[in-house]
Amino acid sequence: MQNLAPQMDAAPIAPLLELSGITKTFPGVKALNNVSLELFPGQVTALIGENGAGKSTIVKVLTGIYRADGGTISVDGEQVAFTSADDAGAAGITAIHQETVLFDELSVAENIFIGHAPRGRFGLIDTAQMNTRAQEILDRIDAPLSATTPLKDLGIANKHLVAIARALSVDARVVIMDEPTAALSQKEIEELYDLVERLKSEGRAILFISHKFDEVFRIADRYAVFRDGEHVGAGLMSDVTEGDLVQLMVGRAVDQIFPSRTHSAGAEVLRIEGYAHPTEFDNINLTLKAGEILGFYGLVGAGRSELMQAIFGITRPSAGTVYVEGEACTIRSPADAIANGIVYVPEDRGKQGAVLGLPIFQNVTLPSLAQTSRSGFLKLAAEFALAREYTERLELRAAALDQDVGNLSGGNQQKVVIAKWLATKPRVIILDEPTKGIDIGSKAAVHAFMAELAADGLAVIMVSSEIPEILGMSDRVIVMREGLIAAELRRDELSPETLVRHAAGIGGQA
Amino acid sequence: MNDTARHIPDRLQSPALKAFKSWETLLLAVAIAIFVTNSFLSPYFLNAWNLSDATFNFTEKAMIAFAMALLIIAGEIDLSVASIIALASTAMGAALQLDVGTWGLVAVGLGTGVLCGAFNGLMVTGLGLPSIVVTIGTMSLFRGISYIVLGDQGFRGYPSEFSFFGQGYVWWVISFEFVLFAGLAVLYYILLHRTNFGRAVYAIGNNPTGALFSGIRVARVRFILFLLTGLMAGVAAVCLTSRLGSTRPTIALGWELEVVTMVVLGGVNILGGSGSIPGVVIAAFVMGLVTFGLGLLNVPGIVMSIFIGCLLIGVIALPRLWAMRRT
Amino acid sequence: EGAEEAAAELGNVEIIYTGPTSTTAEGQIEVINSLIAQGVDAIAVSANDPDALVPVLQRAMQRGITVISWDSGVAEEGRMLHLAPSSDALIGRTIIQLAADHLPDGGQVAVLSATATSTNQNTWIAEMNAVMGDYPDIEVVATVYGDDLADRSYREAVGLMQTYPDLDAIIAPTSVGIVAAAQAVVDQDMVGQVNVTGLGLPSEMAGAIESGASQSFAIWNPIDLGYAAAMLSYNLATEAATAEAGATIPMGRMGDLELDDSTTGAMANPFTYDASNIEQFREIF
Amino acid sequence: MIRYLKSREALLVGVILALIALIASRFPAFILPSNLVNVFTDTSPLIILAVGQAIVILTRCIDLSVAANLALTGMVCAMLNVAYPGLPIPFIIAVALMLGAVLGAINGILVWKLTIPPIVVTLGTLTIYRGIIFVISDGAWVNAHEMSAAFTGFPRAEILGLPVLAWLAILTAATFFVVIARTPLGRAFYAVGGNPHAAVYAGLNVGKTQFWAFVLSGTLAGLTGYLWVARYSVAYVDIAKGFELEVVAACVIGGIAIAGGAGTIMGAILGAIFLGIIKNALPVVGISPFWQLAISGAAIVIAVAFNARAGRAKGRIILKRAEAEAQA
Ligand SMILES: Nc1ncnc2c1ncn2[C@@H]1O[C@H](COP(=O)(O)OP(=O)(O)OP(=O)(O)O)[C@@H](O)[C@H]1O
Ligand SMILES: Nc1ncnc2c1ncn2[C@@H]1O[C@H](COP(=O)(O)OP(=O)(O)OP(=O)(O)O)[C@@H](O)[C@H]1O
Ligand SMILES: [Mg+2]
Ligand SMILES: [Mg+2]
Repeated sequence: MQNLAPQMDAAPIAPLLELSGITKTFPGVKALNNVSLELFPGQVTALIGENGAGKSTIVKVLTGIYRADGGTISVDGEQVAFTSADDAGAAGITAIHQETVLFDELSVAENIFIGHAPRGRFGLIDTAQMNTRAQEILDRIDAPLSATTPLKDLGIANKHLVAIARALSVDARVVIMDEPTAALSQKEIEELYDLVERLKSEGRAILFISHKFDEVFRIADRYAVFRDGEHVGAGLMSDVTEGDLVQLMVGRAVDQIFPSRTHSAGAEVLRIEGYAHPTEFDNINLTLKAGEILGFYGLVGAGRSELMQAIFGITRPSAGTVYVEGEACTIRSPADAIANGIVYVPEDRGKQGAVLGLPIFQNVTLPSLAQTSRSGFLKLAAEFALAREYTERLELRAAALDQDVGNLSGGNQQKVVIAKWLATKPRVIILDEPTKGIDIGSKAAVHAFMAELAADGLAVIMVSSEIPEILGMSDRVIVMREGLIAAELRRDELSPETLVRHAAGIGGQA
Repeated sequence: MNDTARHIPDRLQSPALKAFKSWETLLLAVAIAIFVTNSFLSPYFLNAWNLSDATFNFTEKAMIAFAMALLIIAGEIDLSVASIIALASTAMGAALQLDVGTWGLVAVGLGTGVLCGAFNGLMVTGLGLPSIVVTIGTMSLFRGISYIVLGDQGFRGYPSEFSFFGQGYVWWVISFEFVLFAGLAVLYYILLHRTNFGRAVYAIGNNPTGALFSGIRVARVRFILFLLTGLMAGVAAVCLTSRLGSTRPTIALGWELEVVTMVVLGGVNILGGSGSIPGVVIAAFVMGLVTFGLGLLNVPGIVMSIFIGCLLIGVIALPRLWAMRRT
Repeated sequence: EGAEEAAAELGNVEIIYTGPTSTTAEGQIEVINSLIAQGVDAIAVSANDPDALVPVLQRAMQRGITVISWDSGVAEEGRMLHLAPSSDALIGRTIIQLAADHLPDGGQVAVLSATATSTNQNTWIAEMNAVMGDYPDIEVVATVYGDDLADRSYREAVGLMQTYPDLDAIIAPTSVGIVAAAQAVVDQDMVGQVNVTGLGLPSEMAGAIESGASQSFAIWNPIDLGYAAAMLSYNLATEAATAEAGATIPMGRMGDLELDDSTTGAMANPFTYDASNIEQFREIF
Repeated sequence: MIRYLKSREALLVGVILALIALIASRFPAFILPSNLVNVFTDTSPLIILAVGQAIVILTRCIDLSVAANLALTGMVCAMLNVAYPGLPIPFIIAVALMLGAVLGAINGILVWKLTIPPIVVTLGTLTIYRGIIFVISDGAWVNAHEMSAAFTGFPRAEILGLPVLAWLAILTAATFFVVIARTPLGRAFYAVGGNPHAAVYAGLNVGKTQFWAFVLSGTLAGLTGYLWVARYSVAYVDIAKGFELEVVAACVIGGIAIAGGAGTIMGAILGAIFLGIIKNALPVVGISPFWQLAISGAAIVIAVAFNARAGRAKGRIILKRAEAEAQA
């Protein structure tokens, strides 16, 4: 790799990469609205913004995966246009994407080099050279992996390391990292920081996307903030405080976001005893009262979703009992769970939550068809009525009830999913990352609605990885780690530090 | 947040307008065009008896196509239907040797169909196998059993009442098969478009995981769909056996692809999630009219198949080409 | 071709020659339906399946259409008469005789048939078995089916030679099978050890006779058969004759057809071809 | 090493050896080298087609038109030979490869540019290609005696005791091992079928890769078309009818995942050999040919059921205890 001589001292450096006026719309969402961004050689620019602010979208525009509706991209002052990920690579831009986009059936080395493998005789892939070079890159980032292992044998964290290695396999001048530390352990994160330092010293421009302020302050030289698809601020890290950034990100003070509520827990609605699963979780006990919001915190991969899906009847536990209003019930399928008044708003909205190809009203009535039909025959009028009742209550923004859900924005899709469950008149509602990928306005609406539900006497479980959300909404919090309950905390015991400690397993005491 | 709840209308456009812009309308236009062309090209076409005879070219296949349409909308496929006909027909022939009466024969035929469907359904839902693979296997297996039983022999000598199902007329030129076809079309229309079950079929075809997470018993619905398809193959077996008055292991050879062609031509998305029974009904007529019309012109059958092949690709390609031109 | 010749001779006859999408009974029914619809005067059919066509042909007869079957027959109730290319008994005897001619000391023979459902093949084989008593030294070791597909027949022939290393002759009463079997014998280097015989066309079998894979084979003249079928249809349709047991119906230059109790008549004896006359006929058919 | 022994391919080799042993125990003649050569030669067309089909299935497509392509190309070769008996065989082979590629490319274009589902495309072209044979041949057969000796002799000619047909199957297999393992396109087949979404991120063109899969499958079908017609010395509309499903069955038995992205060329070849042995052994073992269809059907059903069990994805393990146990 050549060394692009560091020119930190040369006073006003020219940006290596310059975006201006970029706009990108999806059906129902203006993901990017006239944004600009500058990246400088030998500097780390942190891009921050709430979920759904458009950070990943700009990465995809920059790497040729999406084509922007408008705006320009210039590298070294020269305007460029990308039509595929290949073009971006050729222009010296590489990225570690937020999703791990890899191939299970190929080896680690092939994953790293697919699309630009070293060629040998007759233009054939030089497997030996490819493996050696892959191993070199892996060693450079201290990844404990062999280049020849099939990818399918790796865990999520190791897969993420492969994705990082892939980004480094091209000699790029611009390196983009979209939440690279989300799936990594502390040790791996430290190694990643070292790597970033090294890339910096080689004169590369780095775009670093993260939700973690500590790391942003630790490694970034500059910042850029997006809010709701718009560029709302940029500058030097040294000029700002954490509070300033938060203010920029959300556009208002943090504590205003959450609805104030008076907690008045009623009778016990749900009790779970000795829930266990051979590989996912063990020894789970919990109780939930009417009108209560129980937060579930944990690091990504702690097994919260698995547990909730078992309660909802998707997977079968190996031991344990669920009591609803004191009565033991057997739950073998989601249909059983719904019959018992337990409903689940999954975290993967597009795949699990909504049926995107069906119209809104059909999505809403899907679990309540018994209500809106007579002896198995549909009654369209009743369906529309039920759908209207709940979608209007949730202030859904849609052109008509027979519009496909796939055409709605993320937040509105989430509202359809919630409406669907409320229409079944549940006793317990489980919300898994309810505001993931939802714009700020909708987020507040979802929170307000959650509070309303609890006030109406519904028992709510809220799984979330966002500490502010957990702090702002829960009456009680269960922290999970590696499939076990690490702690149960009352509202007065809650603080960001305790949550993180329990979730990471460092020292039980608060 | 505003206090007055925003009103969301039920529909963006009226159902009539939507129906007018639909695939079915396009297909109906094609069918009418073929009908008119045929009447001009052949003097024998517009004759009640001839048209009635022509319906036999598609009625049995269409019966299976109805159930297949549901199956394909739900994201599955059954390539073994023609083999189920062979096996069901063989079972009826075997029952005939045991002096089973007409209704007994019908029961045996339908029962065999259901059993075969259940076998496919179990393999797919129980073991979680892709249906295309399973039914490529059972396609050989079912017809293979028929070969084992019959070898180079055939069954014949079905009772004369039995011949009603495939050769009988209910009124004037209206054959029993045609009445059955029409009746089943209505039943399947109601099942798919007017019941909770039909809604579940669409949901599963669109997003099986989402349907499961919405409390739909996905495996059960899929299993029932395989049963239904088997049953319809059994019904077709009764009609066809009655029409031929005999059973050979080669009966209905190659029908699976014709049935799938009919379903796809009817506007059912082969990847699942969309399609309608009226579409399939019109497609059945289109295929029947094309083969009969070309037959009257003494076009060899194999040349007709070119026509059907082009029709299949053409009707799907044209809207896409059109969309490409406009962008 | 033969039918066209008859049409030319009769002057006022139009021949429609057509076939189905696929060689299945259902396909033939579709074709017959369209012929009925066109109001033809006569249908002469060579059936894929003796029983399956009966209902539709009965309907044709109800609508006043003359129906005869030829070559591969339809069950009695489905046609007025059946024109067999030759008498089944004669063919049965001919095919075993052809094999026996070259096996003075007896030996093992196997039969390679077409599809398991083809009527004529089965009848001939049955007739052949009926006269096996006359050939005490010859043993029929197996009957296999090549489905009238070249590859299948070829494979079955190879299988026969492997299963029965002492096999002396393969009888293939099908023009596809006999060619494939002869090819297999050549490929397996069994010329001289295994003699292929049966029914085949001189044009296709000339090579096999030359190579010695086949000593001799027999066939009737397909042109004559088409001609006879057309003549018979004409005579029945014009009500110049009626088809009933024992009747004699003229078929132009082919003489008269005599119907037996099952209203079946045989056109002529099969003719045997060998090295002495193959050159003369290979160009003809 | 253990990985290889436990692989699906090794298992299939075991099953094939067991099958051969079983047949040989009653019919020793079956394992005579000459007979095994025969069985392999007989299976060669299936092997060549299975290799092409495997590639198509790897990219999440299916090609139901291979048999029709084979028949059409075969007919064109035969008619060329009849019309110009002097044409050299290499020229005929070049025509076969090219025509096959063009027919495959038609499928590929429809899949790539119009994004019509492959099963619909190939269902349509299947009937169209067959129909075209009828149109160009007028339904007539081309028989052995009309073909030149060189034309029919080529696949039969023996090199080192093995007919050219068998050598071509081996050559095809070898070539495609290299293509799959060592060319960017070969790796792209896996990537595109395994995770089309991620393929876009890797800069691969999904539709174009699928297009090339169809072209390769078509080319191999074309080659087989000539070989088939020459070997069986006959060409007519219905040759190899229904063979497409046998080819798919070979792939499925060989462990090519119908959902794309998983499986090996070796697996497909072994699947073809497995079917070939069953087909050839039945007449030898003396089982009535009427059993053949049911037996191969049962073999497919059992094989897929088995593959499904073996290939069930290992879940992610959260509990440390369970993880430790799993690794022990
Ligand atoms: N392919 C798509 N189709 C439709 N909408 C999309 C698509 N991709 C992103 N969006 C929407 O665009 C907006 C911006 O999404 P983006 O993924 O860029 O957010 P982000 O800032 O990366 O959030 P996070 O921090 O959660 O990763 C969101 O509202 C999202 O729902
Ligand atoms: N080994 C793995 N392979 C692929 N994906 C994985 C793996 N491990 C975890 N994931 C993905 O990471 C995400 C988080 O895992 P999971 O949902 O189990 O964690 P969780 O504790 O429930 O946390 P969260 O509520 O944040 O999802 C899921 O989308 C899961 O599919
Ligand atoms: Mg993102
Ligand atoms: Mg989760």
